[in-house]
Amino acid sequence: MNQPVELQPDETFVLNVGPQHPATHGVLRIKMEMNGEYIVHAETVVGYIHRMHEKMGEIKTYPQFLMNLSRLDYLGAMGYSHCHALCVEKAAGIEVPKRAEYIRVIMVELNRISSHLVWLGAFIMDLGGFTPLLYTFQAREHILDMMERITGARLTYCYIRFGGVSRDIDDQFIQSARDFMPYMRKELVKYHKLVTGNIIFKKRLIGMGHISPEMCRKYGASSGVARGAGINFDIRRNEPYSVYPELEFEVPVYDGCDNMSRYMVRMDEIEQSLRIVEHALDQLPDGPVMPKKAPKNIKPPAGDYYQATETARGTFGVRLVSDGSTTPYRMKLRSPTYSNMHLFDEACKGLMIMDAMAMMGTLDLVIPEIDR
Amino acid sequence: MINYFREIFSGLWSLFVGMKVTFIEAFSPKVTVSYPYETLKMCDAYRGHIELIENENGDPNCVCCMSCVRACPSGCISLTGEKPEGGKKKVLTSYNLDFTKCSLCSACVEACNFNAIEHSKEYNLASRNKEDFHFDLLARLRERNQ
Amino acid sequence: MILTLTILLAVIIAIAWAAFNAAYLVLAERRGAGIIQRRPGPNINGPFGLLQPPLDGIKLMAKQLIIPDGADKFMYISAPVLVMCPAIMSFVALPYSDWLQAQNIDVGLLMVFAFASMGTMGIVFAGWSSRNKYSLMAAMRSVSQAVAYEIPMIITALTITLMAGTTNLDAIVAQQSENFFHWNIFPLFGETHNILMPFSFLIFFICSMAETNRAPFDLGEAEGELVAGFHIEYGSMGFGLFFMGEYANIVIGATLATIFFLGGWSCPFGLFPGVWWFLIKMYAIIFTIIWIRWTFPRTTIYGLLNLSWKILIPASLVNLLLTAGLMKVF
Amino acid sequence: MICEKLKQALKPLFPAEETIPPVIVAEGEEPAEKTPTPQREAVIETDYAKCGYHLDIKATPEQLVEVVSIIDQNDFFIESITGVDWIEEGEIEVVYDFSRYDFDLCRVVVRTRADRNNAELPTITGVYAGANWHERETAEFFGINFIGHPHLVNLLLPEDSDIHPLRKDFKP
Repeated sequence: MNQPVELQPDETFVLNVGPQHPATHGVLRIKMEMNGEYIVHAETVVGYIHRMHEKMGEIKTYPQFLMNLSRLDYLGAMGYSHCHALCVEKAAGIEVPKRAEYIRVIMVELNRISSHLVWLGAFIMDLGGFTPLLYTFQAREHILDMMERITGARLTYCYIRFGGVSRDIDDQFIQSARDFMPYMRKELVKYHKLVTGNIIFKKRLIGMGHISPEMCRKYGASSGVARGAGINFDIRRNEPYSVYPELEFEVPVYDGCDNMSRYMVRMDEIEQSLRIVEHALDQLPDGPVMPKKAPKNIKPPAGDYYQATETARGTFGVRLVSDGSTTPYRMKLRSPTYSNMHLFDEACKGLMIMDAMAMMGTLDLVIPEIDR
Repeated sequence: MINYFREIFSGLWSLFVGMKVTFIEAFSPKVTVSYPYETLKMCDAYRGHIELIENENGDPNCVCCMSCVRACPSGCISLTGEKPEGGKKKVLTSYNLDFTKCSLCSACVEACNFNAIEHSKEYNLASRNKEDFHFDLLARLRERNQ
Repeated sequence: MILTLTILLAVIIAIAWAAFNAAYLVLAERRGAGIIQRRPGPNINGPFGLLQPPLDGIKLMAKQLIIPDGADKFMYISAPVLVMCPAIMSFVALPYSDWLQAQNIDVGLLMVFAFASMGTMGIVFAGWSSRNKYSLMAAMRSVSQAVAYEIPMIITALTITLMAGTTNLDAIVAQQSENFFHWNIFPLFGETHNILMPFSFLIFFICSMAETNRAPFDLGEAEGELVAGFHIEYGSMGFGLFFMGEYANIVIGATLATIFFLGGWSCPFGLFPGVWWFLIKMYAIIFTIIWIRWTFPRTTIYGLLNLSWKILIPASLVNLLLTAGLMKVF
Repeated sequence: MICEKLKQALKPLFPAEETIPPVIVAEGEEPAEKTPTPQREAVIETDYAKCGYHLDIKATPEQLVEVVSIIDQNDFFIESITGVDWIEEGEIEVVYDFSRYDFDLCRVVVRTRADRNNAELPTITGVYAGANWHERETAEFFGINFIGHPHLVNLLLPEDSDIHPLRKDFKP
């Protein structure tokens, strides 16, 4: 069906997709050289909302820069703060109470579910189905309400502090989180009925948008892109951090290398995140959520530190070069969609524009996170 | 040949399953709030812009220690205070918040050791004019007291 | 003189009916989407939002019609008219009851299909003259889609003609004018005993959705990749006419399905035949179309063409042959 | 395990390793950035729990492509490329991060330095196609010319700007 056609370069035209385009979920531009509906060559142009977070990291003190991390990715903000906090804690040698670490993991995983729900809705909207978006937003609203009660914000949480979290969770939160589990599982069944089984949806996903494991490796792809290509790679398991070794979950891996595999990986991840939250709530220890002597001035010893975590979008890394002062010497933020998006240029060659857009949807793009 | 027909019929069936889902949803209650006509109450933890807290005399708790100014990542707080004649403590004379720069991160409230600032629960802030977001918190405090 | 006036009046009523339906179907669509998505939909202007369509119309008319630089001006302006006019013209031949019909034409069926296929030309005009790559691609898609889906649709209509022995829409309804079992969709006591007729109805239904560029076949205006498709550069009432033309086409499709398969204005139990039965059946079909739109994702262009050339056309041809054979037997 | 394998594979590239007196080895095992002595051992194993990576390779610009090729042959994926401006030493360090997809965890950091005033480095896009954007980003932020890069234009900054904001002497 979707056989790559013999492309004649002299019959091409350039189609400018973006910076404002419904399928790009933000300001992303793709210069596509097209032959009819087939893409001959694509060049992604990013940077429209570049804010130079890395420079801000150099001129702000450690606690001040903590707030910036929530602004990288507006859907999965908690995971990014978590990574940054872990990196600075490692560098400065701050002990985190066990309860705080559990709360962080619960929040990160709830945030991951909400992020995946937005992805699911937006992805199906890319394919032309509008209704699932609103269903996923209904489920997401429960998570946001829960998290708002504790963190005080719905998107940019600023919840994680060096050494712990800003506020303890209460019984009401635990109860609502427990009530959420059966609800979300029921919702997932609904999504599978409405979307996964649908013949139109299947026709558009199965076998489309091939991304091979080798290509993943060359570009450093992570998250659903790598796991959809049969690579069992999840930082939570491969390079355990926080309290993940104590929690039960599986890493979903599909080896179809196509849109369907990447879709199924993320759908299964929602389920695994529910498991993690459930398990973490069971094991939640008592105790403080901030260390007794919360550090005021953070001055990590000079050195080069690296920390990577699995955020909702993939491997997020923070490289911190410290010179022993209150501001970092260099703060590198390695964002996952940056690598995933880079791969698009090569992977979309020979695809029709419809399938290319569907493939872009499976990459789970959040543009502020590419541009930083 | 059988597979061909099976694919057609299973495809058709999947479409009917999907339609059943939306049909059931159509008879479920609404989940939205008609925003300008109904509003929601913000929870206790909600972080709006900051407001000064007053003591029992109606004066602000603030002692002008400047720790909120230092803590702010965006530099949106500016305050001045002076020592009155014969007084010991500094008295706040102005407290300005540039809300256009504020990112509602709560760093100032956490830095405050004197219980002088809190988050308001306001979320209906909109204006065509940038100056409307340069809040004079002291004036707002007096306004509330009246 | 009186005859002329009557025809004029009939034409005006037909236009008004088309415009009314188009405007309020937009509201129905938005309310329907709201109900499915568990939100109210437009409900502020007037009771149940009933004032929304006229207000939308006023807003669209008050806007400036912007013609892109370098566009073919004549084609650009004529395209929306070319979409809307044939749709309205078709209404002239459509019977809504045994007396409610603008003009009883013997070749009514042919006329409706002739005008229906002209709508595609308006889309091609719009896509070509906008001087926009997106709209051009959308226009090309629309053409291939229209070509692919007109064939099974007309073959299915041919089956009906074969059974009725006439192309007069009035007479086609008269053929099935008793209770449920005489309708073409379930012809137990009809001319033939063709058990494939429900499938033939399905083919007709799918084709009429594809012909009117409705989701899941709205390749011509796929907002996911082509932004807004062929009407990307249109604003103001130019866009409004495209919109109304689309909904008028939906009404035509639903009307034809009612006439061909659901017995027109006859009652399922043979009681009180009249225009109300017709409207009930027609709107039931329209609401199914709306329901489908808010459930499914969009197909791909090759999936769409495969569906037509590999499934629908052979199936409709088999159906035609079978009907002809059965008519010879009985 | 894979760390050892990679070290063995890299050995031919850094023959001087054995000749270095043990005093400097001990010095190199400290956080190396404080006093990055040029005599530092080229390949050192670092404390993962402290730094977050296992292997720290210091390569000269001429060795870079070869080192990266060896890393590529050992099935590493590219994680990121970044720069650090050491203004006091007049050098810009470019840091390449590599990691692995399997459970044989080994994070490798390759460091190479270029002169601040005339920063030029070979590109590794021939080895890792995914280095393209990373190198473009590093190039625009630090003003490094990656020789042989197929499309070295600004990625995140505006196309026509020629500022290098992450250099320490950058004044907006």
